[in-house]
Amino acid sequence: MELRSIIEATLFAARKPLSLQQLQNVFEKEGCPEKAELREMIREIQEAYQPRPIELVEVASGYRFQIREEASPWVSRLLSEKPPKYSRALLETLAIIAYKQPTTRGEIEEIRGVNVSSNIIHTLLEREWIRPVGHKEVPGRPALYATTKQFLDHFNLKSLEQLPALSEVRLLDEPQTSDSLDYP
Amino acid sequence: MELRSIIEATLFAARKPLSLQQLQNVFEKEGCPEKAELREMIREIQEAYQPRPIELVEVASGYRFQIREEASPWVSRLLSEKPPKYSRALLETLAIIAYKQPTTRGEIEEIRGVNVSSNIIHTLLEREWIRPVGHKEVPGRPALYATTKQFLDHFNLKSLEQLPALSEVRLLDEPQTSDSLDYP
Amino acid sequence: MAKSDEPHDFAGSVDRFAVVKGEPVKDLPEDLYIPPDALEVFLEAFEGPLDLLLYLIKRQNLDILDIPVADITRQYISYIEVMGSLKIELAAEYLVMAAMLTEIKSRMLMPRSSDSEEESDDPRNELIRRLQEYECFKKTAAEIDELPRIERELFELTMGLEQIAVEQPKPAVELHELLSAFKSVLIRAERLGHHHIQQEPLSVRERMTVILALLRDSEKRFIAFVDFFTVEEGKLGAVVSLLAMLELCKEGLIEITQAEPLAELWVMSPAA
Repeated sequence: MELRSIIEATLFAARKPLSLQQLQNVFEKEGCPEKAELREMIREIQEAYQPRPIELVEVASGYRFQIREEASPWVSRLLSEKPPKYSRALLETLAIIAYKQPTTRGEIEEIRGVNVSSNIIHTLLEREWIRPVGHKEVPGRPALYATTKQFLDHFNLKSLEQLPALSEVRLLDEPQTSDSLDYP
Repeated sequence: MELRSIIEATLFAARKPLSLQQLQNVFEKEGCPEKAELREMIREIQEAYQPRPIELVEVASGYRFQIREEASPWVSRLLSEKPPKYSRALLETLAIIAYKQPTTRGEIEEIRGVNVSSNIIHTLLEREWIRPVGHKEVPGRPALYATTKQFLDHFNLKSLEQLPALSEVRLLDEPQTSDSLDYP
Repeated sequence: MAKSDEPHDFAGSVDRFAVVKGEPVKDLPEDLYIPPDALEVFLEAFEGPLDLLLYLIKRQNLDILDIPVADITRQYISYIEVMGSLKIELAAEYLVMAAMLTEIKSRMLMPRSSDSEEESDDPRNELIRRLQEYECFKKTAAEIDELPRIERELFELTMGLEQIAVEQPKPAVELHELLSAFKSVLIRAERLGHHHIQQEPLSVRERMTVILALLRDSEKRFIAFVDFFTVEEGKLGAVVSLLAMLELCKEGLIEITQAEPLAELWVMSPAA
């Protein structure tokens, strides 16, 4: 694959703006382009997207593709359709963090019996419902997550103590019927 | 802004594949293109991206832009998370559900000759690759599982027919006809 | 998925001496037409008895439609015995299959009525059908695994959308949804058996978080022990703080140090 196409694909895939340094990191030592070369290729890519409704821009922390502002009226109609719903997996993860905090991703996985995707942690962090409060001193030094004030605010709680005790949770009535699994 | 650019920007902004219907929703009543028009514009966009490292593909639940497969070595270096690996047990369970749907856990166990762990079913449900579509009217009323559009989307497929054909089996009684296994 | 339904637990050592029917076995049973690395082969996770049988059949290039049941049964049972003697925990399905094989073998020995030329009388038919069906799905599962898929060969794009004038509404979650999700975690954890989630006072959990956050956000590496207690909180607050610190110490998340006896206590994150 051409160097320029690699840069282009990488910029599309990144979840955040990428600096030149970060772009270099996707290459092996040999074959890694110089910064000047990268800049030249970015210029070429920018040109290639002239006629398109997206553009490659430089922001404070690097380069990223974004939708041109002219498309805003239509795109915003798409995005405001209706708020997405959080998955069951996300809610379970959040509940475990609330009750077992501070806790690591590994511990959550152990309790849930399945993997916790990075996306879930990412979404919860982005929502500022959880945050890392330290690292566990075990191999890999995994982050310890805890809930935040924003989390309490959202659920209208003054403190964690207002959450029902485990024994009460066990006795909860399911508002929807039995099949808790087919939650969208 | 041109119609085609609006469609293009909308597809870029969406985080999921968009159906023609969803694409129409971004327009006001007047000025809303017909489905045939949309298809034609999508074809044009696909062509415009020929030389680029991204492509506009159709999957089960609609159209989406994705990074071309050739770029995956570099992109996966950037994202640095290892893609999840699925166990043989999970893949076999998934394959049986895909080809025998709707089917119950018991039927899967009969084919595989071993228990299907709750973990596997749970992971498949959580990934939204399968969902319960009803209950079999036998004692215990076990859930009947079927695959979802998300499953097809994930594997870049438009429909179940695009799944690999069930491998050929030599049958005892009728050596000529190979696929008496009911393929969906 | 590490926690798949692998049929057996291979914790045992490969070199372990096997004892079959009370007799120590140094060499593998002769019936096993397999090379000396056989024990390691045992240790491959078979997906179940059908998988193991398929392996035995393939290994010897036997025709699946004409399985020599006596041979296969003997081999299968040798495997089961060796596995058993290695204390490899066998799923019940393996034993069921052994019984089924033995039954087929004995039925093969019975004289069959001469006019029964129909294949359907062959006691092996059901087994063959199951083996074929399983093999078919086994192969197809491997093919599905080869398909390019999102997160491995294919990647979705992410676009900067901040410049678009829209406040993407964030999903709202009701407390009861959160609790019902947690309830299903509890039920599942109990059903799977290896987990017991105990009641812990949330006030202590919350305080643990506060203490860790204080340590993390502080410029100083050490914070005086007394700084974690405030008069306003009264006795109850002091107890909660103390319990939280003890719990954090126990989990190795903080260290409490003292330069000399009776000197001031300091709390710090453990040395990295």
